Amino acid sequence: MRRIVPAIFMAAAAAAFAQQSNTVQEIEKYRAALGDGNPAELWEARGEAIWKEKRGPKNASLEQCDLGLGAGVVKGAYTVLPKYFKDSDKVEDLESRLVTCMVTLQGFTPEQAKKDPFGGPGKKVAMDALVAYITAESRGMKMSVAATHPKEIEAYELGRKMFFFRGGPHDFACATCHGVDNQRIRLQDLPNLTKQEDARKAYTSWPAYRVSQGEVRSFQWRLYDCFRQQRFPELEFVSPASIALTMYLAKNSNGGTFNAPSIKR
Amino acid sequence: MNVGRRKALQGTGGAAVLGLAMAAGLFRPGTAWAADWNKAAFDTKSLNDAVKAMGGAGAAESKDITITSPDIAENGAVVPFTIASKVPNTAAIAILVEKNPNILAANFDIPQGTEPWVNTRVKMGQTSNVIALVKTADGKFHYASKEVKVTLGGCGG
Amino acid sequence: MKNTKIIVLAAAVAVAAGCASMTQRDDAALNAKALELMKASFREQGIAKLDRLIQDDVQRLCSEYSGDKTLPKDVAERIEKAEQATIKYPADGKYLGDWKNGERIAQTGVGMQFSDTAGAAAGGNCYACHELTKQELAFGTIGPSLYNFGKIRGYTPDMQKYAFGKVYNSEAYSACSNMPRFGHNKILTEQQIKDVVALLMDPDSPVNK
Amino acid sequence: MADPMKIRANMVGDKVEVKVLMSHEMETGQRKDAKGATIPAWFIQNVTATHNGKTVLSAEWGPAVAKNPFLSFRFAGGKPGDKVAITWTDNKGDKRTDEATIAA
Repeated sequence: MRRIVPAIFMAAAAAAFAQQSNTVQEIEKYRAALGDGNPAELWEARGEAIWKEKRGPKNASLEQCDLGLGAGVVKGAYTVLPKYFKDSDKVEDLESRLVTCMVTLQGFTPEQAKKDPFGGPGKKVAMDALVAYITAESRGMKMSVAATHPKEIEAYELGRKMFFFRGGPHDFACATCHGVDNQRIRLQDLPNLTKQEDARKAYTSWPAYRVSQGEVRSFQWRLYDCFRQQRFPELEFVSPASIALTMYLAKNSNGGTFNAPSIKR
Repeated sequence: MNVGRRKALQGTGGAAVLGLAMAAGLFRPGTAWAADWNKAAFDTKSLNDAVKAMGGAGAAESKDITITSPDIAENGAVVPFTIASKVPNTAAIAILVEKNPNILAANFDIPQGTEPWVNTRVKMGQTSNVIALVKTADGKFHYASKEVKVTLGGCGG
Repeated sequence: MKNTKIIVLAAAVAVAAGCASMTQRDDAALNAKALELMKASFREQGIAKLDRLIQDDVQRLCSEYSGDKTLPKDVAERIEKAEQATIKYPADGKYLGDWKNGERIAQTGVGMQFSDTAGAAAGGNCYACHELTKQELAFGTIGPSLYNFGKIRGYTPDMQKYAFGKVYNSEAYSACSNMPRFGHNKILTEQQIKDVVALLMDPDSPVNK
Repeated sequence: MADPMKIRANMVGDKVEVKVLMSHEMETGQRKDAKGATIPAWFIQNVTATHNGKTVLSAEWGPAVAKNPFLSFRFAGGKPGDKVAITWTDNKGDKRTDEATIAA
């Protein structure tokens, strides 16, 4: 059965081609029209204010937070994350590092710092605004995740295993949708995240303003919602697995030019 | 945009009744509301009723109005439109979405010295004709329309 | 800048070398560690409990033979045989339901996510991966086009039965297929699968127009 | 209080092109929350743009304008260094005004 099928589908695919290429062109036009005037800028502005605002029991700002390039360096910091941090003895991504700084610098409890990871209708949170501001400060710079420390290498390897892990009632793995070239889900192109070129394009386009939700979504949210749609249980915010998978994807994007926050469907 | 949302957008029983009451002249447009917000016009369901609520008699199709937008929107929550008018003495430009619960999305008054050109983004509940309506300084209405398809996206969940 | 590049390159080499020299035992240990990590990082939410992280044979084997590793023929045959035995064909011998319901099922992607309510009817989300009709432009390409499915293959009882089985348990026909096992994993009911089969096989369905 | 707008004003030929992003829910009044209760309408109704005290654009919006609205328009008579002010008012009476300087 499997063997005779392709020839038949080829014919159908050829007939569909003319109409399809037109659809793809129009979707491109749609994306281009939104590119000019990205509401993520509203988050970036709010995030910068929160970064500098004295908050928490210690009434301190986050301005002395070490995001990987030294205390207080925001410019380019996102391009080296995730990264091993000596002070916390952990591999941390941006969101995890912000939680660490909210605890050490501002005196929040870890629970308080992690309480509102994602915004929603009528609910503005500090985290995604901070993420928008900090990532925007890496725009135009090249991804350069080191992954040399043994814990970084281990995180990468574990992240790779997670990427191919099939589970849940639908048998989905990340690789189900993101392990093959040139495929689409509905009209959205699916990057093959095991390949450098696609991984670069995809990773460097997050965070993004999602027009379907009217929110800026961080990379932690991207993974959280992918696993929801994979029918897995809930991925915990800044959990070790989320950081390992981010390490795998971020490192695969090395050399790509960071270009976010972007705007997406 | 899923089926549930489409249904939600259609569930406008109350507003429809109010619209009828208004069409029957039971409410005077703009009374109990902000003086400069034309509630009557925003409650209408058709181009004709919208034109009436904006003080006109009818609208004529015009080739001097251009609607620039993608033919297919990746998501109905945000659909970008640029409307440009070459109709002499354009005084206002409105954007109407035929199949939305209420047809009028936005109206822009264009004073002298401002280009008859606007670029904004509207919501579309489903695939629909979109109408650009132009009012001239002497109170006449002209329009152009185009269909925009709204697609479903992503994992669909 | 130059320094960074050298470090990155060195890391890539180290990781690549690590993979090459990795023994099977190391790989199994890494799998176990990854599972531990996941169990510690996911929490049950709504209808999605942690048992969803426990893999059956198909999931385990297909995870193992992915990425750079190709699926050996004997493993594929083993999977297909075992999964074939799970298919429960309709007791009434009828495979065709209502194609209009089938179209709705094909359009809907809800069901079994932690944000869904228990017992709510799930969709098949066929359009996410397949072209089916000319009316729906927003279709995916993860799976092959199914346009004119019945028209091309003939509206035979055998083909109806094949379509039912394929939707019920795709792994029975193509080991490590990306397609969910809709019947086997109780995503769709028997009636829903019949409706989807009708969408593919009913001569009146837009799929065959 | 509502977040500030993001306003850009640039010379394009002899005209000023203004681009504005506003932070607003633009709730339609047609959506339901998780419990099935209707979420009340909440949207910007009026937008006014002025240059040197003169209105260069005024708009009436319904709830069909997209969330976090974007608006762009062009007017004559402005020059670099001039100020453009934008004000919006929503159906709850909330109001916000922001200003930008026209860039060359």
